[in-house]
Amino acid sequence: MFLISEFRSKDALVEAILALKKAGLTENDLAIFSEEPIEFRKGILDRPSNMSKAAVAGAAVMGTAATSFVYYAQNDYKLVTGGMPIFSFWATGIITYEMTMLGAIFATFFWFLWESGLIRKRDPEAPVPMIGPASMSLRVRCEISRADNFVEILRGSGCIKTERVK
Amino acid sequence: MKHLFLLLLSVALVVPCLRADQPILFPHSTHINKVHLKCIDCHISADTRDAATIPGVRKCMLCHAKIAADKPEIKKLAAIAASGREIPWQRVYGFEKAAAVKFRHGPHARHKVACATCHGDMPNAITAQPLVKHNMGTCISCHRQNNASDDCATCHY
Amino acid sequence: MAEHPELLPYGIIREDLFRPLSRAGSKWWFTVVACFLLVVAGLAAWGVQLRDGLGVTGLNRPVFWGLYIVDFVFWIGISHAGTLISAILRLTDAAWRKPVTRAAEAITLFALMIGGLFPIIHLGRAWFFYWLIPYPNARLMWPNFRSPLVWDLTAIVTYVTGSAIYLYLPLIPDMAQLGAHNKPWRRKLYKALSLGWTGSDREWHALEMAMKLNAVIILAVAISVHTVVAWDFSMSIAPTWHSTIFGPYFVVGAIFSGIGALIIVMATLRRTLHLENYLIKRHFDNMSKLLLTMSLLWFYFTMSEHITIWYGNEPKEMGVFGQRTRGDYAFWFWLMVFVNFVVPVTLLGIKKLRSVKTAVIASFGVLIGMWLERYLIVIPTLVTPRLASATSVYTPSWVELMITVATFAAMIMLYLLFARLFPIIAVWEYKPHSPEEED
Amino acid sequence: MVIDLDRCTGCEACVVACHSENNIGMSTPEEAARGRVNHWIRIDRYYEGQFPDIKVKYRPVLCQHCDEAPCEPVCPVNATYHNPEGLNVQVYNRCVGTFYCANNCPYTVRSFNWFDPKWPEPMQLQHNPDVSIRPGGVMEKCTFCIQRIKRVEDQADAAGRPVADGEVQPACVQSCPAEAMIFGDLNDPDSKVSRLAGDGRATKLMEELGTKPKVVYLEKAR
Repeated sequence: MFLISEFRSKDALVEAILALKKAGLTENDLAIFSEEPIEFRKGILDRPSNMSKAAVAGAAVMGTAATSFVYYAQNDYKLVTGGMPIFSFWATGIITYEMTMLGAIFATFFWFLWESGLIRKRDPEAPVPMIGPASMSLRVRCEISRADNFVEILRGSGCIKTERVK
Repeated sequence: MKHLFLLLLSVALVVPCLRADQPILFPHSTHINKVHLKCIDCHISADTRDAATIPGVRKCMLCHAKIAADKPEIKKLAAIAASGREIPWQRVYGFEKAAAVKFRHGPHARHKVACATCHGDMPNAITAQPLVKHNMGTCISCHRQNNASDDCATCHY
Repeated sequence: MAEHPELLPYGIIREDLFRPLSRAGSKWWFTVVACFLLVVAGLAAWGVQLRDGLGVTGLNRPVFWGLYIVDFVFWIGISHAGTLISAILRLTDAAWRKPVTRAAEAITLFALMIGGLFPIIHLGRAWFFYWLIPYPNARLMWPNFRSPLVWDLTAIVTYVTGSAIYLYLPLIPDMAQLGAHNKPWRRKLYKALSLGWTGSDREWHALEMAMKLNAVIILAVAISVHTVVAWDFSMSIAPTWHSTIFGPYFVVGAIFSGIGALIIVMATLRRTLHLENYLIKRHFDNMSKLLLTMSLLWFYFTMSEHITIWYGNEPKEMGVFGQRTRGDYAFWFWLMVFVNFVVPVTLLGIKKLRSVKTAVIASFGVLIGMWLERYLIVIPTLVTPRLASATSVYTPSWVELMITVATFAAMIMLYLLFARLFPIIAVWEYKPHSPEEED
Repeated sequence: MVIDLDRCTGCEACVVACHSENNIGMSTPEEAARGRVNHWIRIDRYYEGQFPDIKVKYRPVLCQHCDEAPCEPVCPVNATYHNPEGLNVQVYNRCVGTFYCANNCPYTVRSFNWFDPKWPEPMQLQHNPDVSIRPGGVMEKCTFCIQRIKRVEDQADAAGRPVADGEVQPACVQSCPAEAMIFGDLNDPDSKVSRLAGDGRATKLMEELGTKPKVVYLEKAR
């Protein structure tokens, strides 16, 4: 079951998150909805991201693929060049570079779609609260038996209203 | 139904391309299998010169003045011969002008490339038709397999 | 709302910035239609060229590259307005960037789309342009990866892809908000483009991370793109093209003209969309300072490029140098120096003269000057080949001029359409200014 | 190829021969005035002194078939490249017309088909069937009459003998009344061109660019 509570101040929201975590909820059970990004200090609601690693991996894959493709393609047609080399890393360096960057761009974009949950919904059934300008909604996933307890905590930390959604 | 229609459409589009409409129903099979003519008996310069050449109507009449002269196709042939013109054969193989290909039969024959490699099973073909689809890939892969030059200027100039 | 007064401005901001999406005045329609007609005329001119051959241009032997290449370099240069500037501002976290970035990124995308067309327009057999792309084929042929033109292709493809994503990412939250638009087709469009954005913190986190990473990558790509465009010239052995300085010289020129374009666009948006509260004088002041810096840098590069040629006194290079400074192209050369250096330095360097109006005047000058710069790089070299017997002259034909004009019209048209379809200022980014953000 | 400049009279017979051998399109006077002439070989004139005490030097300039040709690496589609015989080849059907090769040619010997080629009425009847007619939008240049080279090689192959020195004659060489041009195999040290290329008068055009041109000019040092 889910609890959705609306906040108007960031301090209250921080308090609620800390209290909920103390009560045994993990960061995966919590989601905040807002019309603009909310920044927290470290340790409140961390969302570790692998995006930079993904970007580097994508860059490495695409760069290597492009370079080896260029290498094999050029050696395949055995161009006669007079005196110049058929394949030189320097001359194809720019292709390697651009493709590396393209790999990084694609990896970042797809990792963004993946990590943000836009193409991979974590809880497809979970309710999405309506949010107005500058309001922040906290969605809590919990067992029914403990819901009352969490509603107490949320009220105590200064939310405006809380509803329960199955 | 839709699939059938598409099938028919594709057949209708492809068949005319494969089967050139020749003015005379010339059966390669009869000439090769029954009469035991060789390719170069008619396409006389296929082994030496650039073009294989198509025999003139007078060459046909060398035999057909007597042989099978009563058949309808041969009568057509005789009529053309009598008119003093050549048979308007439809060309079945050729290169696009833009491809700038200079193909020579001579070197291919000299290096023992069988006629059937490019022209297919003509001994059993009814009329003159393109049995093998040619594109640059056909040429290039054969050239590479046989260690022939794959330099562009071998054919394009 | 009333009990949260600090939130009120945000509502108004939203109103203000979303308003242009719903209302189109007759002026807007007039401009779009006029530009559209010019684009159609340009396409017709291109059609004539495709039908008759490149002979309809003013090109000849040895002037094989003409207006199309000039336009190509110019538009790729303009494209540096956006992504590069917005990436720098994003990475340095300059708070004043917020109303500027999207306007700039949109310039990038459209300028690239237009600029990327020119190499194709310029081809003798444009319908075979895809032969430059490596794809498996029966001919067992690949493009020549040693050619700077293939590098160019990869660079521009990367840059277009990156810029499109870079423009698109921060648009997603705005489009999610616009999902409640009153026109059904727009509702569908925004909903589809917002990819089901809900505004969860996971999404925000991922978005900010992606933006940061993309800014770094796009910065590296943008610099490389114009370097590669410069290498189209400097990898050849034509006199004065074969120059080591061309890479950075072109990048500086590109940013220079890009800022010019951005200032003009900002001033126009401010005027037509009534964004006086958003694009304030400080923005123009900062952009003017940037333009001034780039003007000085540009002058430094131009000077070091030419003084080395002059001092080296190599006959072939001196031929081109003479054409530029004393010969047929002298007027244009000195005009270029005037509008690229003298005008911006006077108008923007003297604090009293610096205003929105002078910034716009200087920017127009810079655009003209930078176009001339590319013209003066491409043409004088080609009219003075190494063998004097091949010398020729070049006058652009109506086809080339028409296509050039049409691309400017296309830029205006695309931009107007974009400004009507999407908020030109990132609404979610434009939080109310809190005091510590002021600088 | 060796060109003896001391024998060249500037008669332009080579230019005419080249035009008719290679099906080069003809331009109108108006087009020519705009620099739209197609020549695979041209005669450059150099004047020394003041009229009337004037000396004219001629230099036929054609594709130098450079070993390290600047035009080759820049073509994005490999339409120009070195073939195994050492010719600098232009593949017309592959060319997309980026002009990069022409810009990068220090000798300005590449010419472009600005339109589909045209010939005044009866002239199209003298087309050489061994040479393809290039469509508009395609770059072209001297091929050293590759069709003649191929023909001779084919004949030699059929007869089972090597190609003899001097057996291949490009149209310009054949037509030169002063016998100023000699064509042959530079790889063969005994060929006539190799001997002449070792002559004390031998120079190469713009050799300092590192293009390693294969056309040798013989010229008395002045």
